[in-house]
Amino acid sequence: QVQQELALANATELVNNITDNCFQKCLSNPYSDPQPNCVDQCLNKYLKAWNTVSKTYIARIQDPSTSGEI
Amino acid sequence: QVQQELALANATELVNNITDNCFQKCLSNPYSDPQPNCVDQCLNKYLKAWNTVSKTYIARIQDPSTSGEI
Amino acid sequence: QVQQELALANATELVNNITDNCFQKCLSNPYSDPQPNCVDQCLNKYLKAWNTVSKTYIARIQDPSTSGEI
Amino acid sequence: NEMVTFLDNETSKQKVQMSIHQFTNTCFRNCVASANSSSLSPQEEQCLANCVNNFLDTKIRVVKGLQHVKE
Amino acid sequence: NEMVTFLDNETSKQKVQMSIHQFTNTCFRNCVASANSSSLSPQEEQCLANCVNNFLDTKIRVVKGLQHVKE
Amino acid sequence: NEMVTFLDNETSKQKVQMSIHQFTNTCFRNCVASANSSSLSPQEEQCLANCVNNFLDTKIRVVKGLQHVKE
Repeated sequence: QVQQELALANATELVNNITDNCFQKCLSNPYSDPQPNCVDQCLNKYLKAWNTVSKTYIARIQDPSTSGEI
Repeated sequence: QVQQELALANATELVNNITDNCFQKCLSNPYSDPQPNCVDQCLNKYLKAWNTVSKTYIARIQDPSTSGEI
Repeated sequence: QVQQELALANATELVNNITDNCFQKCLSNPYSDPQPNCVDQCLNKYLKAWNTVSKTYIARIQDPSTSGEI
Repeated sequence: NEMVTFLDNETSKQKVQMSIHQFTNTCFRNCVASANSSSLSPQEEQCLANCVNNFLDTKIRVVKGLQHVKE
Repeated sequence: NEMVTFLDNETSKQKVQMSIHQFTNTCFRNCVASANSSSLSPQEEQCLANCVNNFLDTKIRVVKGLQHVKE
Repeated sequence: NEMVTFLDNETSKQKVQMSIHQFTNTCFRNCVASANSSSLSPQEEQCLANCVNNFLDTKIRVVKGLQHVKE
């Protein structure tokens, strides 16, 4: 139950963050038509950025010389 | 009781959003004196924008071809 | 208990706001190395700004001609 | 249960209200340049409607794209 | 009831604190250009005070304006 | 108590997840200029890693600085 709620909270957070970022990056002119390809590319790029950030952050947490301070 | 709390939450959200937006749009130079007319105009413009957004969003929700996805 | 939780909430809010602001002001180029001196100066400046804001805001709250409206 | 139905209705009405607040906040920022008049220009009206529709289209595409990634 | 009074006081003290956090965050962003010194210049001090006062004036005007709209 | 341990673990896992969401949101904004391709360039990868490390270094310095102020 707790795990399900957390998974839902994470999915909602991810959808909202990707939508905000990709809306801004793909639609600098709000008059123009949406560009579906741009949103797909942006989504893939965001997921790759998520992996890079995740790896970097977890490496810092696990580094015994600094982990206590984070 | 529930309805009253929701109405209060909505009013607070509206006041905060209008204040943030109209503070930014009317006081680009924070050294200058406040311009009450600008705030009044901005407030009226914001309420009209609220109506336009509301109509557009509700039309999308009620459109049977896309409403399931929103 | 209540006071402890509020003090913790305040400290967390302060740490997060200073980190956000000083990260942006000191690291305009995210490729560059961190500049510890800049962060220390920025932190001190932020605390002074906190005092100025606090004094101004509390003066307004205590001014009987406007306090009812805030 | 009537109370549950009442609360469900209030919750979803509230979600719609909060989405309208969020869209107005974002789209006003993007579409309205200055506050030198009380009315919206036709361009600002159009920009606001496009902003809402484009944001919803982006969100639908993101949700579909994420489902595709999972499979 | 003393517990209720105690909690009410804590809640309003907490609201004041949170407003100060929010104003400092917004006004520091608007008024402080660089962090090349530990002190605030007189212009930055003045900008911070104006920023708080202007924000409060804007909020009072918005609340009054909305009450006027409702009537 | 096993339930407490389970909940503590879930809470700290959740905090890590939420930090990763927040960092990705901030650093993507700062490091990725356009969405004209599905891959990250080596510069973008490096910028993202630096962004996370610099943000953590800033936070550690701020926490230490505040402790110093208090004493």
